[in-house]
Amino acid sequence: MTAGMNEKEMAQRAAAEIRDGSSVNLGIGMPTLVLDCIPPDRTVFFHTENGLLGMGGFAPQGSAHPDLVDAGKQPVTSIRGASFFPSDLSFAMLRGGHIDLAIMGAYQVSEKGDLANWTAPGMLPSVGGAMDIAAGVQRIIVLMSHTTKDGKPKIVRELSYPPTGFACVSLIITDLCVIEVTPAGLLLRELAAGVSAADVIKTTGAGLIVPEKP
Amino acid sequence: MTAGMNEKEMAQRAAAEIRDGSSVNLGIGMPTLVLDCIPPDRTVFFHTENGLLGMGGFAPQGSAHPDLVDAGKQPVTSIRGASFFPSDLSFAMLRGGHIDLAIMGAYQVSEKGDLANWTAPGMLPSVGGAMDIAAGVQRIIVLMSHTTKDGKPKIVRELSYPPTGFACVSLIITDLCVIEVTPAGLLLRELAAGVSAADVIKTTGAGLIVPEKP
Amino acid sequence: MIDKSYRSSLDAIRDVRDGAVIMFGGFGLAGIPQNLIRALYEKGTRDITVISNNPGSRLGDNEYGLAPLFQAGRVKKYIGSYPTATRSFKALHEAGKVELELVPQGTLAERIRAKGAGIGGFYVRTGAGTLLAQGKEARTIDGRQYILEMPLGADFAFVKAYRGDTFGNLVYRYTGANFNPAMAMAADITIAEVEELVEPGMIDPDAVQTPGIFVQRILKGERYDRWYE
Amino acid sequence: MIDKSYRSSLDAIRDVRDGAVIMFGGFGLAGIPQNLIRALYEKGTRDITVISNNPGSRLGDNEYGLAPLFQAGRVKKYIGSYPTATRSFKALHEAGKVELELVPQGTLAERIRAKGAGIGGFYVRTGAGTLLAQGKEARTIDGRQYILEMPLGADFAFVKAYRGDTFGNLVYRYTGANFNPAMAMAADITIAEVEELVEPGMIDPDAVQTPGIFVQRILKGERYDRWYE
Repeated sequence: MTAGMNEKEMAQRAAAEIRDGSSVNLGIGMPTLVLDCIPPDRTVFFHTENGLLGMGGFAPQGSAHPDLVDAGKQPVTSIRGASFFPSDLSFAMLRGGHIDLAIMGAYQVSEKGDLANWTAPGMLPSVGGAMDIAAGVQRIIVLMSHTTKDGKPKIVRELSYPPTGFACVSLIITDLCVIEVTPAGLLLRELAAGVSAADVIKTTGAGLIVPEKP
Repeated sequence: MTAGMNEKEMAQRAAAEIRDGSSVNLGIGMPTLVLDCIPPDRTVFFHTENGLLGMGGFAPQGSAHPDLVDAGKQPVTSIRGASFFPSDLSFAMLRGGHIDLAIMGAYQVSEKGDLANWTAPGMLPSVGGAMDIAAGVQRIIVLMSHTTKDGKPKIVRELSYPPTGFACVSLIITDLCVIEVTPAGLLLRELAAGVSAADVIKTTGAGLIVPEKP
Repeated sequence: MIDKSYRSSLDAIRDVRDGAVIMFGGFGLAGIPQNLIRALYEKGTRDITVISNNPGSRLGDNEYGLAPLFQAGRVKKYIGSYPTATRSFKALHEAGKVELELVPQGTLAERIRAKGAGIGGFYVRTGAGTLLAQGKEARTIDGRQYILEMPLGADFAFVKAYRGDTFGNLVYRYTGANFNPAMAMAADITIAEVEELVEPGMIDPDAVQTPGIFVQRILKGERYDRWYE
Repeated sequence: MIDKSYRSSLDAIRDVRDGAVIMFGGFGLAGIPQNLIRALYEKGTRDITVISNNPGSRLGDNEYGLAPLFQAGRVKKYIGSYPTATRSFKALHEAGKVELELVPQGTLAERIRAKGAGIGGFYVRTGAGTLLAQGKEARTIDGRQYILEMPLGADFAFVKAYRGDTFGNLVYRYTGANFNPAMAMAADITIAEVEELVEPGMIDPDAVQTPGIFVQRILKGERYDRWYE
């Protein structure tokens, strides 16, 4: 058994943060796994910035419609009580603070909750809705691997990647742990099975507050 | 027979300025008379700023609906091909220059085409959509009596009433004449039956360009 | 299952306290939240700031809509475009009993939308150089004069739609929409009254005009009076 | 009787000249004006400035939507939020053959709406302090950092709706609306292609999403390919 959470477990951990009746924007990639982790007794309004509140899940083979897609351009379904709307209204929701929660991937998160997830140095940049979400959504959870593929920390004192937004991340869920961004600093809230606080400290590029019993 | 045009004739004269297929906002009061002056072979999209493009006319007794009203809060009808929309989109049309023509009343018009029609000194002011229309509509025609009830000029060198907008009026239709606002000044274009250029000059508070044959 | 519906107008406004800033949808008497207005009158809430295109409407010698709130002295300040719609507002204003912030109608709609859309301020030509530009920052853009207008929000928005579901999705009818959709976006708590309240799924997702995310409470209006001016 | 309908896509775009600034509705391949794009490709128009959320879409090894215009070297400048959607854009940009103006997606939608709504400029928090704020005026409002964004218009908007009438009234479906309604307001000439073209009066006035006043030309699209990414 490998220590730490796999992607499915990380998505499940993120899903536990979603309250009944809340509206949630999911970034493309790993965050879309959260779609399948919501208990049936909970009503969650998944928002996709291209114009749908009440996304159901990925469309089953044969029922896909090319004009019904999510932000990752995948065919999706809509739930009972959903609504469609244009991009200007969709981003009014995001920028105006009407969306309760966004779950996004990241290249880096700083100890102040600064977020880097839109481009890397030397890349042709694409931004999509990342900066609008970072600026407007009430609460942002980052779902990412604890380190880069070559083992470098992604949780850092100061961003070295171009920032998407500032002091906007509330919670970081990685394969190793759950970290809360607090005014006092990064608080290690939970450890994944088989992971020690020392493992986390070693692979984190910023100071961590480690409670006696995290 | 009294010299000059009555209100109906003035409305008819204004209607002659309306091209087929154009969109027209009518101010409350005398301008609404224009509604009944459009030949049946002409399609005109009357816009009412509370949210209707394609106003038909005043609703016949018995078919009025309290939620289908014009800017003067009168029950109206809609034509085939009409659309309803909220105030924010309605004023986007006005401010964004999408409405071809507005026909409004006025207290005063200056020789530069400045318009005063929202409030008078000493009055409790109301503004409604007057300033939005003055700022955004492509072409504005003023429909008004040539003088005040006590015979004072309403066409003046400089406004003494609080301005609604600046250099926004294109054409003035009064009971006595039709005057075009040009870069060179006010041009007397037409005289009503039984009215002489001298009659107009006498009752106008600004310089007039009087062609040999107005 | 989420259910935002309330049993009555009074029930839905129970926590509206004295001094609240409240937006009211409607233009004249079209699309006004008449049940919520009546409930607010009955509740006796005082020192209200009213944001509405007009402070009620006059038909002959009687005044309707928001007018009774003004007449009863419950309103501290009025923000809108058409205060002369009622005699009662004029009298109260002349007596120094109610403050007035006069806003051009389109700017009013846009300031409210701006609040809902997370816009920090915007430039318009409307009103530039006039009395209503006083105290506002001016700016020349492409050779034309603009003024800076700021977003306008509220503690509560009372809105009226024709149909709604228990998730708060709303559909309007005719010119009854007017300020309602923008106001629904701009308040901390939006309370919607509807003529028909249905279950989620009964409104075509493409027909929704105000998505439920903007609506915190919804109720079926007790009674719809029909006035004609 | 006013009739804005055109017989074909090519007919509707005949006066689009080299160097034109053109907005294209659509997000990915949802709601793109595919017939107008094909017609523009066939017409051979050059030096276009493209305003669109993405410069086409990639499915496996093939690229669709706007991508052929880029591949054929017809595009001088691209303004949008997601240039990495295609490999062809990346290659052209690296070769210095196409300019890029990168705009956050919500700011893109709002700048386009601002143009259509007669807004001279507006402040948003999106992007403040980031690389995309470079050269933009910053301003602190209520203690938070904002940047000034300017309206974005075009010579032409090519939009796609599900249904339309010959007055230009449009109705969208599902997530096919996206940028189309805002773009329809923001161009000198808006050309709409629809899957169903009907007579005026066949669309419920309450269901119209883009009023005909914003649309100068309309046509029934010749062919609708269905792609799934």
